[in-house]
Amino acid sequence: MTQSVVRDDPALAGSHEALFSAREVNKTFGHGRRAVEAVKNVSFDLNKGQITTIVGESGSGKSTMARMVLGLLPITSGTMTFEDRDVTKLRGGARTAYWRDVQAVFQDPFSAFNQFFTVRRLLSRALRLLGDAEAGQAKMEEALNHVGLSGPDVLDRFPHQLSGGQRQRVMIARALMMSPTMLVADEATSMLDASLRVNVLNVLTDLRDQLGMTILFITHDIGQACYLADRVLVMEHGVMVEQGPTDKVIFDPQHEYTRRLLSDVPRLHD
Amino acid sequence: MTRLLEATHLTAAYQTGGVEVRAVDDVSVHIDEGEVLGVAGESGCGKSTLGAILSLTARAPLYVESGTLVIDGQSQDLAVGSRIPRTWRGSVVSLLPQGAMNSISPTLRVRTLVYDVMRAHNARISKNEALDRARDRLKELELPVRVLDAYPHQLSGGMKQRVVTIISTLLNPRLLIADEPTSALDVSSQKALIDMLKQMLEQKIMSGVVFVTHDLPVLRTVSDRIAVMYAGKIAEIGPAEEIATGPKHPYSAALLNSVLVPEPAFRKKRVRGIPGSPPNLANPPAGCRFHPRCGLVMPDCRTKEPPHVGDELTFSACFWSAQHPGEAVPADKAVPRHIDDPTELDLPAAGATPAHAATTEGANA
Amino acid sequence: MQFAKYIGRKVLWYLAALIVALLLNFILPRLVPGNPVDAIVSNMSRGGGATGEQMKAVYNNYMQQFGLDKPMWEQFLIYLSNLAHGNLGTSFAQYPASVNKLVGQALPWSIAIQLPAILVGWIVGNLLGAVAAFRGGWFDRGAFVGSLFASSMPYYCLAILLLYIVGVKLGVLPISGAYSFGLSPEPTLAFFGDAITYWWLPFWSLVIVFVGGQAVGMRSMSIYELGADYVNYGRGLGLRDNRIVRYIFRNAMLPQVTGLALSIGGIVGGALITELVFSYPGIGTTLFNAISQNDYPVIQAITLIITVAVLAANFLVEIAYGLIDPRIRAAQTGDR
Amino acid sequence: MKAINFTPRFWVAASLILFVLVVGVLGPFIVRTDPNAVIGGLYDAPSMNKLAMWLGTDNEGQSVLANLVNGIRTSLLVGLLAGIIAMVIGLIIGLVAGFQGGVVSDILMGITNIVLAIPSIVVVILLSVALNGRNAVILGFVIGITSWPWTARAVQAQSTSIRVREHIDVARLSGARWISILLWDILPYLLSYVAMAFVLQVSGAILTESALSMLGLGPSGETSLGTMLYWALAWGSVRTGAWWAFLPPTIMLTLVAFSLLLLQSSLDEVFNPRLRRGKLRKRPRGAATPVPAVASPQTLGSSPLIEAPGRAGRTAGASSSTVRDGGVA
Repeated sequence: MTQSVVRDDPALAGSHEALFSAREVNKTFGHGRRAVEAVKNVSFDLNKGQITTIVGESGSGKSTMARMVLGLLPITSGTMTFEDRDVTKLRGGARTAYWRDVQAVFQDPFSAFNQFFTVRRLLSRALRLLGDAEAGQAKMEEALNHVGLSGPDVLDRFPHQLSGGQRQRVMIARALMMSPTMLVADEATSMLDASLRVNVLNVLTDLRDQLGMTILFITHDIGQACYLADRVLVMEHGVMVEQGPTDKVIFDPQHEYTRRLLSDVPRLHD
Repeated sequence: MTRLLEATHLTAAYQTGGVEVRAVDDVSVHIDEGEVLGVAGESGCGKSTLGAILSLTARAPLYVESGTLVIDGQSQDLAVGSRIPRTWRGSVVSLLPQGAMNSISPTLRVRTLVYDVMRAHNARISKNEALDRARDRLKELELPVRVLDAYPHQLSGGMKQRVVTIISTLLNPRLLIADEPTSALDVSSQKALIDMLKQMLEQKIMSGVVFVTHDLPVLRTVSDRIAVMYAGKIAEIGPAEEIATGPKHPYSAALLNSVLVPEPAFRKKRVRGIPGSPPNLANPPAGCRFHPRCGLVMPDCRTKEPPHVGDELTFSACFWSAQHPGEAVPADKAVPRHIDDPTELDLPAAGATPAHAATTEGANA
Repeated sequence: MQFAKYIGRKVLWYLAALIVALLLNFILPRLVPGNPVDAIVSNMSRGGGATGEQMKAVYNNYMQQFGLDKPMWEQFLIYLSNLAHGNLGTSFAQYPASVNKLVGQALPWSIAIQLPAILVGWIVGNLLGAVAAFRGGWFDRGAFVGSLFASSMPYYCLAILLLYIVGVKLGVLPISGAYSFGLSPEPTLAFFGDAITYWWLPFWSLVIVFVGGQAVGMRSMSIYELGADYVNYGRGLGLRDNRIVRYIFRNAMLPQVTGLALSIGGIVGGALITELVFSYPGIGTTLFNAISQNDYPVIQAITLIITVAVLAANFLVEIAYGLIDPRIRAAQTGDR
Repeated sequence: MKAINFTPRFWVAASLILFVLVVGVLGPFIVRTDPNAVIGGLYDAPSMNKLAMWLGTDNEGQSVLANLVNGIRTSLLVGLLAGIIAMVIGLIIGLVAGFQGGVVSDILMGITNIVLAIPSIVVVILLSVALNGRNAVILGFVIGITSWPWTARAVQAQSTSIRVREHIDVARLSGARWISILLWDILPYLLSYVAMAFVLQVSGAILTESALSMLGLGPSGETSLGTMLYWALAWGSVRTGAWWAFLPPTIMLTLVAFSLLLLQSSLDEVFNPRLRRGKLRKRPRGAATPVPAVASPQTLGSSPLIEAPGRAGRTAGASSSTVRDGGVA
């Protein structure tokens, strides 16, 4: 296996400010002989106001990485910083405060919902984290409008009364209500049909362009990464094999794994 | 080229709790010898149901209401109540399911299933003959022979899918019905499987393939012709190349438009999805089923069944195509332009959940 | 060797369970207020007939045997060492009969009515459940509701009803005991022919309930398996129905085999009340008598035997499962 | 929520249970006769002259009807008490073990497995022998504290699989406290299982009580369905043909057990769509495998003692993966 490839132009290193940095992050599940190294020595930056995509196949450790970034899974070793604060080992109140800045959208548009909650209940729960239950209704509607849904239409619906695309947008709205600086989307579109998927991806690009949001997008689909990302990180078996600007990584891959991955992707046009 | 399969007027419905959902509605499919027909569409469009009908595996709560299958000149009525010879399954048409599922009983070794399949069609075959057949196949396709001794859980996803493929084609079926075989696989395993299928076609192990998937780029690489299904009907069918480059039905155009592939063009443009959701098949819209979401809709579309423009191998079921014969749909007009993010359209009608949403909830509830 | 490790872990767990069970068995009867030996000896003396000298000897015998004058931990060790020697003690109520003998006389009768009932019920019940699941329709409905009713019926209620209807009202079978008055158990055809008339009623009362329970279980396992992907695939490959049914059985049977083994493990305590209803001289009747006479050694011995049989069956089942089911084996040994 | 389609079977079960409840709760107020009052001789045959004599008299010349309504009440009390105790203990242990994971879970499930392996009838007999002055409440308590492991196991398995659902992560990210997550995000998903387990526990406890009573370990000074049978058997009512003494409690016990089991199986069908044949939905991609029916808790010495490992193994697959990397399209 060849060396991990970093494609960022050193001359441009200062032009983007890193909002989030991971250094030498490791994650091992289990102990002793049963230990599985899911993430090995991974380092990367998420630049402010950019969409960064982690691409990898199943078992690459990309979702594990996402959960660690979110503070949902403790890391084994390494450091993570957010706005120059150390967020490696957050607990209790500090972690709750972190979640005001960093929010997430998950893969399964059904299991991410508590099926016993209406959209209103789901959203108002998030409001409590802000300690601002008063501004409730207005805030909810604003967030829903942002993702192209209208409050009165969806607030009193249960998840099974919404389509897959709508559910994912409600999830994005939930995250937005916290006015986070960063959004982690873990395979957020992989269970949607192509025609709905694009609409959700467009919501994400709008968030970047209009609100300057920083987004970490996890996917197995290079096509989506290509459409969406400013920077692409490629993971294989827990190792970050290549990272850099999208145009470089996807259209001029250096690492053999990235090349193989790209050559295996079926194309629509010859 | 000789005709391999003619399946005509296929209609089938799911009957659940008094509600009838017609998932495939008067669909006809023709396949030539040596051809791969891709069937594309989104969740709930009826593509997997079509696969179940063609592979003769429809079962309750799915009921085939009508349909005839003609293969190699032999005709078979498919409607409920008609007797389908057991040996047709597996040797005339064979099913290739998604291997990530428990397609092989978890307590069965692969070789047991191999022997059982061979024996089901030839009572006098010996265990060794049956296994030799499988061993030869595995060797030809450069797979390790020891997978025969494995239990299904010992195989990786990609390997399980390839093993299932070999079992499905053991009897050299005339037609293989592959239902989302690549959907749970990584791209490298996808490619390996597709290469294997192509190799099998070349070796004439089977004479035709119906390949069902939602993944258009995969279909483009594997199929000769593509059928695009929408709400239980075929919207358009035609040579893969033509569908990919110049679709003649607004739905195929819109669907292709929303496919993202790693090509430089996608770095710049803003792709638009299709507004709204597919209709509830328990109560489909009148006229063309795509008309509520179509950018080229005209008055006739709302009331009348669209005509089939073209022949049985290549057609588009669309009024616009009828007025513009041979023309490709202008990509930017396939979906309504003025509604960029049409919230109202995206909501299912009050009280009715979209067909695909309802099916997703079933097992979770 | 991973499998050895798996067995080792199971052994440890069951050893722990056995120790807990022994402790309970040891401590609970000692919680009865007052010294049980005092109680029993005063009972005996009230009946008269025994002289002071004899009483003294009996008292000393019990005190020594149970070590009641010693501290608790020592008593427990005495208890364990007696058990290790296969000595279950001496009965209070039927002094000086040994508990081993009392239990040894009762056990064969319990097994005689239960083992055939379990085996027959298991085979018939599983067939019924599987056929019901596969056939569906009215047969399924009828078999299911009938089985549900049979399995829900408390087995002793069925015993009472059978006793009344067949034994008392119709008068076709004897209603009480295990063999006719005047006979004694011996391996002759005459005795066997006599005993079997007494055996029918308890047997039927157990077998009907057991068939119901097995059928309900097998039916739902089979229906669950019928929906599996491999069933659809098997049909798509043109396999014969009976071949697919065999796959289904293979998977649905695993839990049922467990059920069989566990039922056999529960054989000692499985039909205590049935024996009471029919005055059948098995473990249940012995236990009933012991309880009414505060015969703690006998109660303790019976609860202990029930526990050991159940633990042993559970243990064997888990080991067998580790050997049979590749999925379990994989999960246990981490083989992927 | 979606409207739940209750099957006819559910309504049959519900009306039977309602009937038993009405008899047990209102009966003693209608049949005012003291169950301990001697109103006739040994096994006087029923007569329609007097309400108390509708079912004749028992071996002590007491009214069988008065004993029956009071006996049902006692049996229901024991069943409900035992069921509630078992449910509370099982729910707490199962939830904590399932939600906490790690060492706490290992210890709790270790204890559960040990208790599960020891036949509870043995513990119940030993406890009853050790306690003198047994009454219905004590019996309910004894049965309750020996039958919780079933619920604990089922709840633990379920909550472990729910714990990895993404909505728990969403709740955490929304700042919900763990107690709120437990109450609102896990418990509602368990309710169907808990309800079914509770129904079985109640039925099992009622049967265990009567078995104990028939062994001579029943409540002293109180009438239950079991003590009625005990006396009826001891005084030879079956042999002498005094059907009114033993048939009513036998029928009531059967009715209670049957209706509760019917209720459980109809709930199972409602909650577990795969058992509803002919109504199978199309299998969605990526949906979790529904967990098979709750294994029945043991009633006195007749059911399997451990949950069949096969079922556990089959369901565990859906939830056991810790490395969550689903590249499934």
